[in-house]
Amino acid sequence: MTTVQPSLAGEPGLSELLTGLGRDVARDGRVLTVQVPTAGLEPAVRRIAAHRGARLADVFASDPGEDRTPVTLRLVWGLDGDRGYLITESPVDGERYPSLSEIAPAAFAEECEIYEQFGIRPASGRPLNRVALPPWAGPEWPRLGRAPAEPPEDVHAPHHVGGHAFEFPFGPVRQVAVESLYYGLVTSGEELVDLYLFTWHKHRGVEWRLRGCTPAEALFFVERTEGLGAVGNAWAFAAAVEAALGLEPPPQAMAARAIALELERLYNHAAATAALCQSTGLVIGQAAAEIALERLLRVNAAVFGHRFLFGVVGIGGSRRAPDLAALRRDLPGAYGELRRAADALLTTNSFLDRLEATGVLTEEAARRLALVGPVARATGLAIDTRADHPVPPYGEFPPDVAVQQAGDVLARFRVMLTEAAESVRLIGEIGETGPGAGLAVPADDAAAPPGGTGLGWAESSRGESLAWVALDGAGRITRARLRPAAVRNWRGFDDACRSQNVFTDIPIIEASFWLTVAGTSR
Amino acid sequence: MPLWTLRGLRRGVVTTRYPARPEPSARLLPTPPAFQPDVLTRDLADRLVAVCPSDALARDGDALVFDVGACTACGRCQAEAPEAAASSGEFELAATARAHLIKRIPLGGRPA
Amino acid sequence: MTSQDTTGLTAAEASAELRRTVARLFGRSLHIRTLDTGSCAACEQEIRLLAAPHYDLNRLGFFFTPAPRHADLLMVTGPMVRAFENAARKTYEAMPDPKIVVATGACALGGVYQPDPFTHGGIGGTLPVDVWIPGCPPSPLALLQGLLVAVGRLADKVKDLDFSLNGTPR
Amino acid sequence: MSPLPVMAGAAVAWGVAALIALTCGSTRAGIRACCAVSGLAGAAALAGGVSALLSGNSRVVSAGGSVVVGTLQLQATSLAGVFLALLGLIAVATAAYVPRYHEPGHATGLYLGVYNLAALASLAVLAAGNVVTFLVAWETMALLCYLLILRRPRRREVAAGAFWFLALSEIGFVAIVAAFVILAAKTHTMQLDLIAARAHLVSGDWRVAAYLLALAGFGFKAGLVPLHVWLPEAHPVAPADGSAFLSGLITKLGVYGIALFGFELLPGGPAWRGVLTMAAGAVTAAIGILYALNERDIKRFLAYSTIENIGIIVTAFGAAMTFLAYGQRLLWAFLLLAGLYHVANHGCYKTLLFQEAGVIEHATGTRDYDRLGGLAHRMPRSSVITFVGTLGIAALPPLNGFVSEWLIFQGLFQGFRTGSHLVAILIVIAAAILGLTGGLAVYAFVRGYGIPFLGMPRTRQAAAASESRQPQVGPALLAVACVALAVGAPVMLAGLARAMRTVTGVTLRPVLLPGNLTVIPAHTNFSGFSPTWLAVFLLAVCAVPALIYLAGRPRGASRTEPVWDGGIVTFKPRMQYSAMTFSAPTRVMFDALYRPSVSVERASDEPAGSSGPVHYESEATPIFERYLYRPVIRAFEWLADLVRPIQSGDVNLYLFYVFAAVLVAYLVAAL
Repeated sequence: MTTVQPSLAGEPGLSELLTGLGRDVARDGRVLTVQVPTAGLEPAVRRIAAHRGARLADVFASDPGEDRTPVTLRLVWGLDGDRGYLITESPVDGERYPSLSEIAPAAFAEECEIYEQFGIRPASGRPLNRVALPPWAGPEWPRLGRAPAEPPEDVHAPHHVGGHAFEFPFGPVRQVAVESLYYGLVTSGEELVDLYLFTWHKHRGVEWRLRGCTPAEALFFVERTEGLGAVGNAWAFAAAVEAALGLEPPPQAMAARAIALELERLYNHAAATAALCQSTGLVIGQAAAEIALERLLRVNAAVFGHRFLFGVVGIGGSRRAPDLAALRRDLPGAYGELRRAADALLTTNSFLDRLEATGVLTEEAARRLALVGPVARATGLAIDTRADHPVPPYGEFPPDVAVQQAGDVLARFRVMLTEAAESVRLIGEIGETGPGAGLAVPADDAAAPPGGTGLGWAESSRGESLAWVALDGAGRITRARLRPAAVRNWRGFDDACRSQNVFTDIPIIEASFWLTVAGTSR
Repeated sequence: MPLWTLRGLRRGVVTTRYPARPEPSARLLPTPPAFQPDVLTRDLADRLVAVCPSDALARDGDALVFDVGACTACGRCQAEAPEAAASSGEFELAATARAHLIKRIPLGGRPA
Repeated sequence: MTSQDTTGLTAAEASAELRRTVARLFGRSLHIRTLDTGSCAACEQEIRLLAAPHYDLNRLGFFFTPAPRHADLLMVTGPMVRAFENAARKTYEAMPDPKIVVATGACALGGVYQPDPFTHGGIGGTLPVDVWIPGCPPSPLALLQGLLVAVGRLADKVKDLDFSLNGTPR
Repeated sequence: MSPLPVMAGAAVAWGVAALIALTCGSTRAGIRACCAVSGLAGAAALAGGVSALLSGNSRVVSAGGSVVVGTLQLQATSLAGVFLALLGLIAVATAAYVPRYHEPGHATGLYLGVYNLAALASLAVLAAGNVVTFLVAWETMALLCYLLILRRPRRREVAAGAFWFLALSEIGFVAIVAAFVILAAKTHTMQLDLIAARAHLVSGDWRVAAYLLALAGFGFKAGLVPLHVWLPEAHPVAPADGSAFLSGLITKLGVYGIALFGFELLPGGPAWRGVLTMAAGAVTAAIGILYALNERDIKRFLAYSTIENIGIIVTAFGAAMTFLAYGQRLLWAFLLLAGLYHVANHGCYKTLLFQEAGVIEHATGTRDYDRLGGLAHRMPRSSVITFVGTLGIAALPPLNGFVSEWLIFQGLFQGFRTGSHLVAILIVIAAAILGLTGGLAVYAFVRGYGIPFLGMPRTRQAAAASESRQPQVGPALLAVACVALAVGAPVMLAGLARAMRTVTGVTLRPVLLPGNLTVIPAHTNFSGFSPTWLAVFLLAVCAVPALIYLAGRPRGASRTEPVWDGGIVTFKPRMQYSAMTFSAPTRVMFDALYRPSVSVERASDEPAGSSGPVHYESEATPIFERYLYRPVIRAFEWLADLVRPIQSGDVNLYLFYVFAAVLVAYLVAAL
């Protein structure tokens, strides 16, 4: 990406961080890549975690293919203070690597995932969760890498409920028209003692499936990984491919993407509002929010030709041009519906009482778990990749980041409403810059053979969506890593539910997080 | 709550009259393509088959086999050959047998 | 595994027969259970909107029910993830006869995912489908039409379409 | 047939049974023989009790005598008749229960000997016509019960439980002695019937003092809060039939003592005496059931439920006394009657439930509710029998518990007849507390039956439970008795009312039972119902839907599918309601009483979202032990330390003590 504001690593803190980390630092635009030997991984992680504004955005592994070693462990850090990303690469030989979650708890879910997919596990030897594979998944089960050597029951955390509590099973087939997900609600009969999730029911092996695809083919699956986050995830993926191929999308295409992204944010927040009303039994409020939602979806259809904005993002730009006339004609009315519903809701005490002090997350917890998006912002954590890691057109149209302090459901709701208003403003301004379709023309192959790796990001309606790809010489994907925001925020859901809540709060909390299972079990 | 009832009443009726009357918003929906047999040649058909990401298209001899069920109306084929494919505008696609969704479009085009 | 297997009808006749039965038995009140076998959540969103004011499926005599025991119709989305197959069968078995299965969306019809170690690439192999609703995702209107077809109140229109622009340019 | 000879026969039989047990209790045949004889004795006691009820108070018979305890005097009163009959019934059921429950052996022989002697002692208590006889019999009974509890003395908790029983029993004994001494001193006689006759000689204050002492003393045995702490300690450690005997009869002897003082020896008295008794009863009932709700151990649960029922009975008695103070003799007699009927009912189903608890413990090896489950499939007979007992003790129609509690409520609801607003309100409050108790009791026994018998087995032992070779006859007998006491209630009440005339001098018969099997609470203009017809009606109500279903069942093909579980992989036992979670709402609602201390251990705190074993404990604080008994015990230890120095063991020092004592005595005399 060529949109480098000067001065990444200009900050004093960062430069000595890098010198501390060691020799070979590669830089690609705003992304720094550091080679860290496995032996040095633990101190390096401590050093980075201590750095101001550093946030463990993702952890993933890849192997050279055909289950060969060494497996390469990559940690992606968002240096939100320094407007950049930092990737550490460590080759892991053997079965064990230094336990990351001891230092950065946010890494835990990925440690579990990496164990399932590549058979290597943290040295701490603490029990791991089952993430993507069903209980009966044997070594023959398809994986990104080698199957674990140890039998899973030696490694996975057993679920025993002891004493004066029992497990209330909920799912995977839950209410009507919601995704399949299993909750184990451990309850003492009144209050909620503990909660754990099984999401493997929906694991479709998308990353496994993307290997060997061309980026264009892959994009089709990426959009359908999380339908309610199609634009955000597709943008992140496309950006990663563009970084790998050194493509530069034309500005009007980026503007079109941005409009699609903000439209996606709008309808998601409307949908979340409707879900909140449903979970609090406010039927008419739900109807009002759903009217807004339906009208916003029709705006999408009118502007980009698809209710969920599939097919807008293309590798190297945008495949659809927004119908600006339709946008200016329909959006104000549709957003007006949402605004009216929201104003009415914010004056309904019976509604607000259910939201206040429900599902509280502290800023400390949000930081510890490296949460993103409205969930993090509702705890007072002002992180937003549109502002922290701007790509065009956000460079010249910076959003102002909505932040609340309370960290409860109400705070999340307020954040969403503020963001919705902000999105409408951005759409208006970006709409003036003449957005349109257009794909970057690849540089001539002789000069730059297709291949290499790249990191891409976008602020989806649920928060930072990350993608990382490695392309081989033929321009086919050897490893693609998708990290939608849902992956991060579901683990915050556990904590929020445990904080002094009763059964009936859980639907409310789930609605306020407005996550998808599809996003996390991809 | 009575206040909300009032709000609801004030909002008025938005419900569609479908199926009794046609629904205007239907024209906004993405719909599967319909093909122009006259311009479809074998290699054009093969190009279309190649761009289709959901394997909805296949060529069987001198016919383009179109699986409406598999089509996601992504519009790639229309982008590839606007002269040969255009939105059908059909959204009422429910079928009582999978076979009803498999269409054979004869390739009537003369190779250029 | 349909309730008609024994009568020796072909699948198509069987489902037609079934829809006549349903039209007779359930008249204008049909209860719907949805099942997500690995969708991308867009189909779920559209199904939720069926109950929203714009579409309001209750006016047509359709109702959502969370309990398969009370359901007459199963709306299945997603490509039938293998890990979920057991739960899907359980849900189907939990429904009383006669019952209709509606495959909803391109995934369920085998459009997006091909059969592979993770998914069956469509639900046809696992559940006896009576009605197929294409679309990615199918819009609420398409879903309404599908439901009405399922209970025999609208004709299977797509059967007679040829998707060729011959003569009749649209 | 005059009761005393029959009772004498029973006594002899029990003696013989004890002998058989002590000599050849180590063989199965010996145990069988012992139980046969003991059963005969029980039958005889039952007959004696019934005849005592029918023939009214017999005259006092003096049998032999000695310088030490004076003459041994016996009497069969109709008040004791109720308890006698109960003793007989329980003894018969126990005799049928023991042979399959106990393994032959030396210890068993000893135990059975002690048990039979305890039965004999209880008989003596009930037949005592004289203060000394009563006290001696009472103390003997207490000591024998102590040994009864000590069936397995090796275990620490057994010794502790038995000690709790003995200690409180002895404290109570002191109070009882004092009460009797007052009466004997004031009426110049030891003979109970004479004391009753000369009760007017006892002046008001002494009356009250004697009664209060008796209430406290017998309250220890009956298990009135806060004198109840021995029950939950002693019952779990005794063998099942032993705890059944303790709960079914021994606590009732305490009730008998209270009734003896309150109705036979010292009828009448200030209203507040009755109100106090009533209050004690109501508090006992409520606290008993609230503690029962949070027990995981079946026997501790049943013990607390006993406390609750004792509370109900005592409430009835207290209300009766209150009514008498306001001249409402009809209600006085009626509530006494209702209370006694509840004594009989509770004796039946509580014995049944304890015996079934023993069956469960033998079949599964545990008494912990949260380690049981699904027994209805494995132990159908036991589950049916227990169900009858549960319906009874939960006071659900049409069973006997409902009848007696209905009578008590109807009596309390007529508090307005006292004419005093304050008292009327107090009585209604007591009724309200009993109402709460009743509701909680249903809750508690839904839990007490549902958790072990329904659902899935929570442990392998529970899954492998089998009721073959488990005792069935005894509990079954008691179940029949429960049904009889329910359906035959009008008849029983008629007989009881007639018998109680000898105590109260009030004729209830025509009002209580105007024929056609209807029971009317003392005043015709208030209310009335017929237990018999209610039972018939309820059976019909249950039958009709069944018939309709059978008639209208669709003839078409039908499938049977497992319960809808949301599509989870497998249902696990940990996914069902457990005993403690079922009662969690009460812990939240009444946390002021429980002071629950919660501890949670889970893997999920750090690192984020890590799932794993979760352990949640919520322990209720044992308030009475901690804040009432512990200080007392401490005080005694402190006193003991104080007086230790004078025990030096030096002869000269003791000689000096003697000299000093003589000197003091001399001086005192001289002054």
